[in-house]
Amino acid sequence: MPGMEGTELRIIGFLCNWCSYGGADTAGVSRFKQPTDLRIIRVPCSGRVDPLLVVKAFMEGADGVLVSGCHPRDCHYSEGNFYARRRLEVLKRFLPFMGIEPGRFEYTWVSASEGARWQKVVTDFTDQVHALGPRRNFGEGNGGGDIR
Amino acid sequence: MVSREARFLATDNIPALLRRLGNTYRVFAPVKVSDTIVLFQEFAESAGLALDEQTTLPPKELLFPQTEGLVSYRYRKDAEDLEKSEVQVEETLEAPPTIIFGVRPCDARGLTVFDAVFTDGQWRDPYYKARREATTIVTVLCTQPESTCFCTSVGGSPTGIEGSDIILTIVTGGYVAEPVTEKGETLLQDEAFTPAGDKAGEAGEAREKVSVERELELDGIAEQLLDIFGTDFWEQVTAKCISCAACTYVCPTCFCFTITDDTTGIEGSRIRTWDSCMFYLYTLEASGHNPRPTKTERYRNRIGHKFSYHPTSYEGMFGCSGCGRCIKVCPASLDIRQVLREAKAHG
Amino acid sequence: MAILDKLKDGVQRELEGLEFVIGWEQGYDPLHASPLFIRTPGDIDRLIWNPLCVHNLASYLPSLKGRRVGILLKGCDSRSVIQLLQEGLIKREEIVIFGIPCRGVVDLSKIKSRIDTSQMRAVSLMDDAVVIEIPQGREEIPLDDVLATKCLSCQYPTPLIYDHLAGEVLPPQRPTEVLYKEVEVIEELDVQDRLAHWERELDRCIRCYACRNACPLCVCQDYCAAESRNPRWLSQRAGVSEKVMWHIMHALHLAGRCTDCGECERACPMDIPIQRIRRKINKEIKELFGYEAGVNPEDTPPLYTFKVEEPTIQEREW
Amino acid sequence: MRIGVFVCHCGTNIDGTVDSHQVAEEAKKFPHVVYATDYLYTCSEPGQQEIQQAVGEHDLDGVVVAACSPRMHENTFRRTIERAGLNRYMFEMANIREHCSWIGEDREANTHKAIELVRMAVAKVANHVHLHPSYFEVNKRVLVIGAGVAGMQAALDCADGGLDVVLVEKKSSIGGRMAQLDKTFPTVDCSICILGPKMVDVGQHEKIKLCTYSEIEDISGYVGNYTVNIRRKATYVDWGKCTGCGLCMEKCPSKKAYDYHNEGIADTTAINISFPQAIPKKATIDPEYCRQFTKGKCGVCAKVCPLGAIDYEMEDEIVAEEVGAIIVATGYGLLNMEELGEYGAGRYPDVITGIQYERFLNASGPTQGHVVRPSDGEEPKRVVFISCAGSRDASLDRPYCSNFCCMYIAKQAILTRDHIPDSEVYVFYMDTRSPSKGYEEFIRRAQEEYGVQYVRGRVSRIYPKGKRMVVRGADTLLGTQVEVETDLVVLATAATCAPEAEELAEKLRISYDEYGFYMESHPKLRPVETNTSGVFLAGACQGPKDIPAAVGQGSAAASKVLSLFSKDQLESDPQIAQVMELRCVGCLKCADTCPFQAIEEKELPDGRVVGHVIETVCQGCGLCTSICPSGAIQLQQCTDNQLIAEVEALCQAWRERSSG
Repeated sequence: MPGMEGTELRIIGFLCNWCSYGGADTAGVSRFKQPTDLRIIRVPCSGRVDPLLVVKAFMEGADGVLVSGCHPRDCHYSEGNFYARRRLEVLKRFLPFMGIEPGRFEYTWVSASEGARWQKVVTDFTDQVHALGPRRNFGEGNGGGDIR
Repeated sequence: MVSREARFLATDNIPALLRRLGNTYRVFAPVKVSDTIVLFQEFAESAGLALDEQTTLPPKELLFPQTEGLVSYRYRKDAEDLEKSEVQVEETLEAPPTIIFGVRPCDARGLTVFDAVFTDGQWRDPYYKARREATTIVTVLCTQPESTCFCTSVGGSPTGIEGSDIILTIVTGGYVAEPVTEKGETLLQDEAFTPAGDKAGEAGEAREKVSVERELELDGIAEQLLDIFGTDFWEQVTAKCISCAACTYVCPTCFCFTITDDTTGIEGSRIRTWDSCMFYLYTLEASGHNPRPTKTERYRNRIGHKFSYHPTSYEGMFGCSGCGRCIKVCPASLDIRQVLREAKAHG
Repeated sequence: MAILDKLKDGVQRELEGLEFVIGWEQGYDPLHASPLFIRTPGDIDRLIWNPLCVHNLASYLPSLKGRRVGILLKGCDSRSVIQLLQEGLIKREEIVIFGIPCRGVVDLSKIKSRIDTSQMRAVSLMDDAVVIEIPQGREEIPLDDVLATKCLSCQYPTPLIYDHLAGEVLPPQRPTEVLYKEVEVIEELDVQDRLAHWERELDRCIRCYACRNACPLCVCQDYCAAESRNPRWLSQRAGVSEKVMWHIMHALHLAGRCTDCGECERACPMDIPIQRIRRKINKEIKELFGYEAGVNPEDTPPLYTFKVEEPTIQEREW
Repeated sequence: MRIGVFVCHCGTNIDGTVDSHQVAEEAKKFPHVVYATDYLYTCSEPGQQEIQQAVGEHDLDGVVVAACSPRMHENTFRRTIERAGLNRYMFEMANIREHCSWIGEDREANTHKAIELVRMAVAKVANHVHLHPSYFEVNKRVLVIGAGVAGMQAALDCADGGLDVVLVEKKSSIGGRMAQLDKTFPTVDCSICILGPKMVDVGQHEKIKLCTYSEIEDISGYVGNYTVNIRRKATYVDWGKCTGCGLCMEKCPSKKAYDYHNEGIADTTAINISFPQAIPKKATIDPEYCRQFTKGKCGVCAKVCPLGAIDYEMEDEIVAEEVGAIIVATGYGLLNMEELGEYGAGRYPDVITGIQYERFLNASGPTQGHVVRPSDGEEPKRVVFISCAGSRDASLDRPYCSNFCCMYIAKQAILTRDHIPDSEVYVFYMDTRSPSKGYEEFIRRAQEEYGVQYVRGRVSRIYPKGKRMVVRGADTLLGTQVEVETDLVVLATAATCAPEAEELAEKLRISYDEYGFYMESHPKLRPVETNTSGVFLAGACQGPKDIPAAVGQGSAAASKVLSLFSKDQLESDPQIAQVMELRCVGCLKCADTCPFQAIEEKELPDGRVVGHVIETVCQGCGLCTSICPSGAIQLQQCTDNQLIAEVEALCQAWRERSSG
C-alpha cells in the first residue's frame, strides 16, 4: 500500500476488554475521528499485560506502545490494574535507560463510557510518537555516539 | 605438508598486508573490544590488533557461526486455489574467501576436531565444509603459556601446526611465516612477505624455548571415565557447577548444535544454533522425560564426551585442545584439569 | 580469633548435622577462589576467606531445597537469602548460616583490565592493597580501585541473617551515593547514544545464560522462558534485538527482587556490564516504593503487591 | 490449520470507509487461510449460514470474522461455528468497525488497517486450541441491594418465581424514594397507596429475607457462588421485641433530630419510626441526637418501652449470606442544592427542592398536605418551579437530563393549583420532556386546564424582596427578561448517583460511568446485565428513570436471574488460566497475587509442588500469566504465544510495508 508509506507510524495498543476496549468501541460508535496508526490488541485486563509484551513489540519494530486499562478501583477483576500500574510505571521509567525514548511508551486508564477521552488519548499519543518519528531499533543501522 | 620455505613479515607491514588481502578476502583478526575482551573482528586499521593475548572466544564462530541460516523458505499460495500451496526453499549458505589472522595453535588444532566430525567422516556438513575450504588460518605460535594452558596434556603444542595454513613465529621486528598448506603458500606470495634470511634460524630457536608443562597424564582416561560412570564422583565434582553454557560456548572444540524452524507468517528460515550439553533442554524429550536431568549427568557427559567417547570414535583424538578458556570463564572456577586428575585418581 | 579460624571452628561444630557446608577454597591460580563443598572434617582445612571470595554462594540454595546444608555468607549474600526466604523459595530451618562481616571483595575484571594476569605468579592481599607478581615485576594496586562496585557503597557489611557470626558486627562504612554512579553516566547520555551503548555491549552476548544460572533469584533455571517455545519470547535468530530482549526479560523478572549481588555480571564471560540494567531498575524501585530487596524476610516484593493510592506514581494526564 | 475469513460490510458502516472486498482478497494470502470472502451483513441469518456452509465445504477448523466489536457479536459467531460443528472457541473477531471504519475517513488507510487487524486475528486463531466448559453448582439464592420500588419488584418477582431472596436496604424501612412521594404522574394516584401493598407483600413474603438498616460490607465469589458480608447497623432497638407501638417516640425528649424521610422540612425524635407505613415498622435510635449518646444519660425510651427492646450497647453486626446472583437497585441521589448558588438555595428558606415540596404536599407529611412557606408558615400564593436545576448543565459537569423532573414539576404544579385554588404557578424550563404514554397530555393539562404558566428560559438569579422572592430570568421565546415575585421557589434538583455508588460498584466489580451511574452490558440489548456475570441492574442506579421504567427493570432483572437459575449447573467459562505442570517451578507467585484466590498448591506424585487453578473460581483475568516468570501458567485464549503471534504478525506486516 504505497500511499501509506511515511504517513503512518507503527503503534500497538494493549487494551483491557472491560474498560478501554469498550471505551474505544464507544469512541467508534460516537464516530469520534482518530488517527489510523494504532492497532489494538484485546486482553482481558491491564494486569494481563506482561511488560515483556511491550518490550517484545519494541524489539519487533514498534514505534510506540500504549497500554490502557480500567481506572484504578474500577478493575473488572478488582486488582489487576493496581498491579499493572506498578509494573508499567517501572517499565516506563526503565525503557529510556535502554535507549527507547520516553514518550514511545505510555499507559493510561480509559473507561468504557469515555469515548471522548479515548479519542484524545489516541490522538495525543499518536501525535507524540509522530513528533519522535520512526524509531531506530537495536541492530538497525548505526546510532553514532557512545560512552567514553 | 608443502615445503616450509620461511618468509619474513615485518610488524609494520601487517596493516598493509591485511588491507590488501581485504580486497579479495574477508579478513578477521583479534581486536580488543573492551578492557578485558578480545574478539576476532573484521579487520579495520583503526581498531588495532591484539596479537599478544588469547582471544576471549575461539575463531570457531567464523566457520561455525553461533547462529546460521541453513535455508529460508516461503509458502506460496495459489491465488486461484487457496488449498494449493508450494514451498519455495532457498539455501542460504555463504562462504566467501576468508582469512583468520592471529589464531593460536590450540584453536587451530581445535578445528581439526570439527574437521573430523564435519568433513572427514561418514557425514559431511556442507556449510562447515564450504567455509573451512574457503578459509585460510594464519596462526601465531605461542611464546608464553598462561596459567590455564594445558595444550601439551591433550596432545597439542604451543608451537603446533595442526589445523593451520600458515604459522607465524615471533622474531625481532616481526614474524617468520611458514606455510603449512597450499592455501597458506598462496598467501605468502604477497609482497609483504620478504625472504626470511637468518630470521628463520631465530624463529627456530624461539620455538625451541617455548614449553608448556604437560601437567596431565591422560593415558587410559577414556576407560577410566567409563569405569567411574556410575559413581558419586560426579555429584561431588559438579557441586559447584552452575550449569551455564559458558564453558561450551568458549570451547574451540564443542560443536553441538540445534536446528529450529523460525516461521513468521508464511515465511521463515531453518536456523542452526550452537547448543550446549550443559543445558537442561539439550536432552529434554517431548514426553517431559529428561535422561540428563541434573548438572551432574550433564557435566559427566561433557567430560565423558571430550575424553572418552570422542577419542573412541575418532582414533584417540580428544575433544579438547587445552586452550583453558573453560577454566577462565567458569563463574565457579571449576577447573577441568582438576576434574580429570581426580577422575584418574578416583576408585 | 581470626575470622577464618572462627569459621572453621563453627563449621567443625555444625558439620555433623549437615549434608555439607558451602564455602570457598583456593582456585586454579592465586587470583581465583572457587566454591568449596565441605562434606567431611578433612575438607575444612581447604576453607579460605579473603577478598577473592567473590562468589555469592546463596545461588546454590534454591536447588538444594529439602536438604540440610550450611553456608558461608557475606553481608550482601545474606540479602539473597532473605529474598529467597521472602518468596518461600528456600526454608530457613534447612539452612545453617555462617555470617561473615566483610570489608569488600575484588572485582577480578577490574584487576584484569589493569594488568595482564595471564602469567601471574603470586598474589598477596594486604589490608588496603592487592599485590600481584607478574613476569614484568610486582604490581601493587590499592584495594579500593579493584573492589566490586557494590562494595564501594556497601550498606550491609554484616549479614542481615545468620546463625553464627564470625567476628564482630561491622557498621556500614561506605557512602551510599556512589551506588548509582555508573547508572547515572548512562542516564546522562543522549537517548540515541544509550541505544548505541547497549547495542554495542549486548551484541557481545553469546546467550550462554551464565548470568541467569549464576543469579540466586532466577528460580526458573531449566524452565526459563527465554528458551521455551511455549511461551516463545525469543527465537534462536541472530541479532542484537533478541539479546536485548533476553537481558530485559532477566532484568524485569528481577524487578523488585534483585539484591544487587552482581553475580550476573561477574559470571558473564564477555564482561558485559549487565548489573547496571538491574541497578537502574533497583534505583527506580527504591524511588517509587522506597524498597530495597532482601532486607526484611517479612516484606513482599513491590511488584507483587500494590496500594490503592500510589502517592509516588504520577500518572500521565491526557 | 484451515482458517476461513469472513469480512463484513455491515451495509456501509464498514464498507463505506473500508474496502471490505479487498480485505478479504488480502486475507487469502495469509498463512492457514484457505477461504476468505466478504458479505453484506455477516451477522444476518444468511451471513451466518454462509459461515456454517463454508466450515463444511472447506473443512475449516478456525474462523475469523472481521466485523464489529467482539463485545457485540463474539458470542453470536461462536454459536454459529458451534452449529457448524466447530469448537466455539476456535474463533476470533477483527474489529474493523468501531476501531476502524467508524473512526477514520481515509479509505486507503482504513483498508490497510483492516487488513492488518485481520492478519493479527488469523495469527491468533492459528494458536487457538479447543476449549471445553466445565459445570458447577449454583446457589439459587439471590441478593437484592436496595428496596426501592425497583428492588422490591425484583425481589417479589424472584420470590414468586420460587427463589430465596435476601433484600438489603440501607434505610430502616423499605420503600425508597417512592415512599416519600405524594402522588405519581400522569395518573395522580396516591404513591403510598399503590406502593404500600407492595411493601406489605415484600415484608410478608416467606421467601424474602429482609435486611433493612444494613449495608454491603464486601462481596467475594463469582456467579452462582457469591459470599456477601452484610453490615447490620446498630439500631439500638431489639427489633425482635419492638412492636412499633410508638410510645418511645411520644416520650423521647430529643425532638430536634433530622427527619430524613421528610427531607429536613420538619424535625423528628431521636428514636423514631421513619414513617407510619414503614416496613418493618420498628424504631431506630439516631445516636447523633439521642441524649443517652450525646450527654451520656437519659434512658427515657428504655424506661417507657413496655417490651424492654431498647439496647444502648448494641453494635453493628456482620452477617454472611451465600447467594448465586445479585440484583443492584440502589436508586439515585439528589444534587445537594447548595451547589446551586445562583438560586440562593440553602441560603433562602423559601427556595426548596422538589422532593421537599413533595413532603409538603403529602397528606402524611409534617404539614398534613398543607403547602406552607418554610420561612413563616404562610400559604404561598405564587409558586415558581425551576427545572434542570443542575441537570443539563455542562458548567456543573452534569450534562445529562435527570429524566423525570419535567413530569413531576407538572404534577406538583397541578397539585399546587388543587391545594391552593387561588395560587399562581410558574415553571421555568429549558425543554419539556414527556415521551411516555400519557405524559405529553399531562403537561398539556397542567398548562391548559390548570393554567400553569410555562416560561421557556433559564433563571439567572433569585433574591429576596421583603417576605417574597424575586426570580429573574430570560424568556427565550419572547426574547425578554422576566422577573416574577413569588412566595416559594421549587428547584427540580438534578438526580445524581446514589451516595457511595462508586464504592459499592468496586465491591461488586461492576463499571460505572463518570457520574457514578452503573454501566449496563449493552445500552440497548443488555440493559439490565452488567459485565460481571451474575450481577444485574434495576432502576435508577443505572441512570435516572421514572417509576414504570424502574419497575420494568426490576422485573427484567428478576427474569434474568430466574433464567440464569433455570439450570441446576452453570457452565464455567473455559477461558481461564491453566498450569503447564511440566514447566511450573512452584514459586507460587501466581497464587500470591491472584485476586480470586483461584490458585492453590498441588503436590505431584514425584513430590514436586506446582500451582493448580481452581476452574470455577478463576475469572480469567490473566494476572498470573503476566506474573509467572517461566510462563508456566497461561490464560487460555490469551496465552503469551497468542499475544506474541499477534504482535509478530503485525510487525511483519509493517516490515513488509516499509520494504515495499
